[in-house]
Amino acid sequence: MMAKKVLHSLTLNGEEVEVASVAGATLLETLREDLRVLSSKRGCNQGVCGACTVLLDGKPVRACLTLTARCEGHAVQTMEGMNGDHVMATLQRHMVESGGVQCGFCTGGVLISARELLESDPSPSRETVKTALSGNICRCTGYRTIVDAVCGAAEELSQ
Amino acid sequence: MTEVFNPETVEEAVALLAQHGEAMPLSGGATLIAMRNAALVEPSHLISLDRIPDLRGISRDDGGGIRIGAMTRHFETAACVELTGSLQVLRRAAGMIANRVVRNMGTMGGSVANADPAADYLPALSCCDAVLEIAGPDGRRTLSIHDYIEDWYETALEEGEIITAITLPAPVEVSSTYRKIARVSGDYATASCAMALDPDGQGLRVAIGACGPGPLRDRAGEKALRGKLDDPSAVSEFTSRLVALADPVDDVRGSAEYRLRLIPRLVTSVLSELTTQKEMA
Amino acid sequence: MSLDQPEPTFVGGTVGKSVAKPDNLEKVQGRAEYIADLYRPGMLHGAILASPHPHARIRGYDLTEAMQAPGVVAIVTGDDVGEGRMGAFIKDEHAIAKGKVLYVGEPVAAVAARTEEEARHACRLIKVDYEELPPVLSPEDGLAEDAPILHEHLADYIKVFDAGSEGNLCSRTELSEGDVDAAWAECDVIVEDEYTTQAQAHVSMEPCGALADVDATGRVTLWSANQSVFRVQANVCESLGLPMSKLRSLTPRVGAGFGNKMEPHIQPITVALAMKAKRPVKLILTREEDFEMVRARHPYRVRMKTGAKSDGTLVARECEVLVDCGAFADDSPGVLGYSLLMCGGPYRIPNMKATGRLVYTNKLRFGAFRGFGNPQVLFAGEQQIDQIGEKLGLDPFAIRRKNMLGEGDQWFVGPRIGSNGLGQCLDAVERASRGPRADGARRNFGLSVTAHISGLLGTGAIVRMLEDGTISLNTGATDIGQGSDTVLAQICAEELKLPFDQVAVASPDTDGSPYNWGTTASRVTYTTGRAVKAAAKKVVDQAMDHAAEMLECDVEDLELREGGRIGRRGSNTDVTFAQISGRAHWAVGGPLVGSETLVFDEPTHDPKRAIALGLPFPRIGVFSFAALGVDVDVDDTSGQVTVHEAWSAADVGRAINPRLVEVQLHGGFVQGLGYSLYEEMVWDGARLANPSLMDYKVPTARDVPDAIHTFIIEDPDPTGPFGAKGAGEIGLNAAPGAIANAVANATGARHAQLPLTGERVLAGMLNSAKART
Amino acid sequence: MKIEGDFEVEAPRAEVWDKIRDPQVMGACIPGCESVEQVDETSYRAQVSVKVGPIKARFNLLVEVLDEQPEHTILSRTSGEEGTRASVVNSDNVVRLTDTDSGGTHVDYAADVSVTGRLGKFGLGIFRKKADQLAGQFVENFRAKLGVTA
Repeated sequence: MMAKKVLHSLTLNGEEVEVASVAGATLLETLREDLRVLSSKRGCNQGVCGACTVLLDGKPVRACLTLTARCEGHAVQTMEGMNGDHVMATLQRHMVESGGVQCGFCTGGVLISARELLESDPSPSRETVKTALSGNICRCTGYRTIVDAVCGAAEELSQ
Repeated sequence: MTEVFNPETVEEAVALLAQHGEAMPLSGGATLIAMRNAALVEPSHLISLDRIPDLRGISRDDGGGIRIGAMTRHFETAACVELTGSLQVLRRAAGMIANRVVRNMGTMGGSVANADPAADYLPALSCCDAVLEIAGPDGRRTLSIHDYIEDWYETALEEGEIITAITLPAPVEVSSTYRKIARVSGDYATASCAMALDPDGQGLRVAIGACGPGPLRDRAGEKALRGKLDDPSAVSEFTSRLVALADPVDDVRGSAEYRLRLIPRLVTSVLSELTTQKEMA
Repeated sequence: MSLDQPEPTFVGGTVGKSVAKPDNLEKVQGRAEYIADLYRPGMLHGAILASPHPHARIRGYDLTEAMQAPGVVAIVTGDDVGEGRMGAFIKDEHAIAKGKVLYVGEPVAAVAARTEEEARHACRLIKVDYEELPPVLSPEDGLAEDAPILHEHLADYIKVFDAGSEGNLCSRTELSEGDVDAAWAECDVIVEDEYTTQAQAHVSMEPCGALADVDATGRVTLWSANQSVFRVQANVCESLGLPMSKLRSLTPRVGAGFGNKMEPHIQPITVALAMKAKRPVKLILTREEDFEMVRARHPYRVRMKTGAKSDGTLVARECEVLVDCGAFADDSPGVLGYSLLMCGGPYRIPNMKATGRLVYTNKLRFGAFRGFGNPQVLFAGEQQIDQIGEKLGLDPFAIRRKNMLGEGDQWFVGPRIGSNGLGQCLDAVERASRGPRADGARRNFGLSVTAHISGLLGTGAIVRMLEDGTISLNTGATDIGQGSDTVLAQICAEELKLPFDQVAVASPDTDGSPYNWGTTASRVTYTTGRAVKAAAKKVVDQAMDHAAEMLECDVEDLELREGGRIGRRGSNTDVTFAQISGRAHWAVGGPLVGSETLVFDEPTHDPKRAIALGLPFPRIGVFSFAALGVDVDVDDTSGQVTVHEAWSAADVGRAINPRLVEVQLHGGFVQGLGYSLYEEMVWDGARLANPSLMDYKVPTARDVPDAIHTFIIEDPDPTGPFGAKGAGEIGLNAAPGAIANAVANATGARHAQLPLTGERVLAGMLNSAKART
Repeated sequence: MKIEGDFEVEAPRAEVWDKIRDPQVMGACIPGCESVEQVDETSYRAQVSVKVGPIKARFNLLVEVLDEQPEHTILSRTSGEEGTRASVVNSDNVVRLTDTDSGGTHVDYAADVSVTGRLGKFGLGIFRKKADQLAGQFVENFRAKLGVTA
């Protein structure tokens, strides 16, 4: 029996795409296996680690817990589509410089969570940053340099 | 492989559930999809409740009561300014679920339907004397939160029924709060405590989470404690009754013994926090 | 760069500068490719069937139904692999279970199919006929006289050291110097206790995985998440009976390791699948499989006894450890030997005895994990130092300073200490932590010190000057995210006086890289760095010879100038690397290549001083030192411990890249904090009960102190590259000791069992309150 | 996971023994048991469904008597799997019967249960509660079979 595929149309990084995925596929499966959009990572497939975080209609969600069917007609953004964004670019630069990037596997998810935080709170306190990032597990840095990077970017952007 | 349906009305959803034997209703997905990814559940069909406008939004009725649509996401509840005073406890509980990203996904209806004894909403809703609105093949009905949990993960929700809303009595201006003991930020509770003071400050309502199949609530004990909140022996007698009601599990979050030990400590500590708040206010 | 282009401007020496890792850029943009991101034409997906039994004989397989499942191309079982066995210290492991299974979760069969879902589905259709055997679930049970035997042919296995294996005893080590038994009489104070520590999961954010492809001649190309392409090559070839020349091992970006990706055992299965399917196969573990199949930090039982004179002088220590090995030896004999070597701590203790046994059990294998057996014994030892200090009225800093080893001293059993900045580490922590701290009823400070080695085994470097005078550096060391590529490039650039960005670092490739044992044991900066510096020096020397001919002078009259030029002293005349390299490539002498290989070869054991039996590392390395202070608060309601602030000072010889050293200290501390407070793998009988991130919790950003202060102490090591020593593990080691000491100071209760969960700390508080009344 | 308990019934030991050794009686008492089929004198097969919240499983079990001292002690082993759904269950069971002063029978039971595979990857707390509950239901059903009430 060949797994049944379903055609979905959604907006990915600003472009309309049509994609055939196995019925009931998660957005993570669709992105990686069907679209080869690979910045969203499978770290746990349980929604805990945060490495698969993407934006759905501008809000961060777990791609591994989101069904592709649910994204029908909605807008999905992955890191591939955010590299040109000024706020993201500032965050990225601070992450590069602060030492907030080690193995990099969690980094995309961290940045997407941070990007959304800065949208709602342009000058967050360190505690606010830690709370906003508490759904993104990093096993390398101990978080300190990541918080430094987000606060540094916020400060630069607010000037 | 799971077929997904996106009905746009409650009736359509209920009909789809009745039509497909192995179908499950899907709300935010934060728990159900995680379970499916781990092959713990393998539904043939998922009936997504995401596109049903009736299940969304928080509204106030004429009497000031609050109705929270089942598909209201945790972040919306956590940010809802209507949840003041006696309902503050629910808002606080919502803000402590998992983490910011999962709070964008998970819904109150989904959490209540899943009935995880360690999840945060049930004790808070018990403390608020919430009522569930339910729709099913036999029509609509309401059910008190106190009659909802029947056993471990077993609820009074019948096959084919979905929760459509959670209604709360109008908030009164009293202190209420939610506290949970968890291993790390965002974990399920090892034990939790939802508490609200009575308007006159003489009594309390308290529900303990994660120490039995459902929230522990001792309304008779609360009545007996009225007027004696500053009497340590009365409080201690009250917490002993809660401990006697408890039936905690031993699991990776803590032993049953630890949970029993936490119940009186949580109640005493949260009570002192609320009374201090009241005095300061 | 052609000769007429403008020459690069030199930006100053790169060693000591916090250069940002070049790989950061692709990582923040989501472009970095990890193993799961690689695809090959015609590629299949693999999945593994895990054993449901802890101990069983395999009577046979029925693959009929699975082979007919949709999408299935090949299935591999123990019948497909030969008798070859792999292992770092004891070769006790087949590529996939053969004849027997030894733990719940052990790979029994693997399927290659068109999609991962199809491969997983087919795994469920494989029928394995098992004859269940009684399991061994603890080291104590394993040593019992009538215990079931896991490895019936243990005596015949190849071992690389005198392991003393027998029955379920995988290895034993015994070290002693002085006369411990006689020394107790000299002691005025003796403390003794038995400690237990738990299994900790590595939880690298990237689960293990591999992708194998076989070419028309049968030669295999294998990409995988690893800490050493050479250990991948060795394990695959040993277990599958392939000549090493038939396997090329490569690595994409690696999503961290911490020891978990050191001894590979998913790779042989992937290769076997690809060989059978005759198509590329990618196999990526789920998080649950990564927990159940790979490895974890060893649970220890430590009995420790320490004695001192009334002035605080340490006299004797005895330490006996019992270590759960799990089903396969893996790196465990090394971990046991290393923890015994380190069990005295960085102290002068004239009478020491350390014995340990490592016992096979029917659990997943335990193995290398950042700290490598050091945190377990430090948890015991550093608490005993505090307890002795308390009894004698010496503060934690004073008793440590009084007893610490100095430069030139010999460590337990003999290795000579080179540079030693421990005193400065203690000074830094004491100075910084002395400031005003928030008060609280159950708030207090705790201290621990540690030492760790860096060195071990073979390494090499090849430095090539390209035609334009820029550099290609090839070491074979896998950068697992910690930044070794950056650090090695800095060392190379410094030696050549080139700007950092003119050194390109080649990705490890067993076809072209010099041997490197692995990114493990805090060794790359020190060991590989030495090779890089020496190889770069050879290129400089060759360039000097060219320059002497080009400038018609003696080499002695030349100097290496910044930016890749060589000139005559006292004159402006010089030649550029580009000119030299061009001449070498096309006219005279041939291209400039410098290579160096080395192995750390100072003996560990001084037979004049100590007795050592079953020492797995006859040569280890140089010593780094660290001190860690923590300020903790214990919640009255729950007993839960919060670390508010931490001061971590480490003597790393010379920080080649200070930022990267700091992040090692931060990350190590936080991983140690999780280990100290809540991370614990729990078994229900033979079954791991929490193999998921839902049930096994690691610290989030909200669970760690924002104020982790780091102090880099630089006491240059005479043998290290620019004086550098390792920094990878030392930030973790001291965490359990420091936190346990702080909790004891805050609550009045000592804890002999890790982790210090709210539950245990609350019980301790209640007991000590009871004892006081 | 260890499940232990004891109970008393007002029925003579010989009768209790016969019922315990009768697969049909056992099948009727095991909660969720859908069918029982005797294999030989000392073993039988049973199909048992278990449900914990939304998680449902159906096990094909083989119960084998390993050793018995008639009318006193029975050692048995239950093993089985979940069809193709990848969970494996094993249980070592002991049941001991003793006479009570009132002519009834005291039953001690203990089982060491292990579940691995799909259902074995999650915290054991709830499963233990469920197992205790199932044991309680079994005892209730068993009493009913003996025609006695609590």
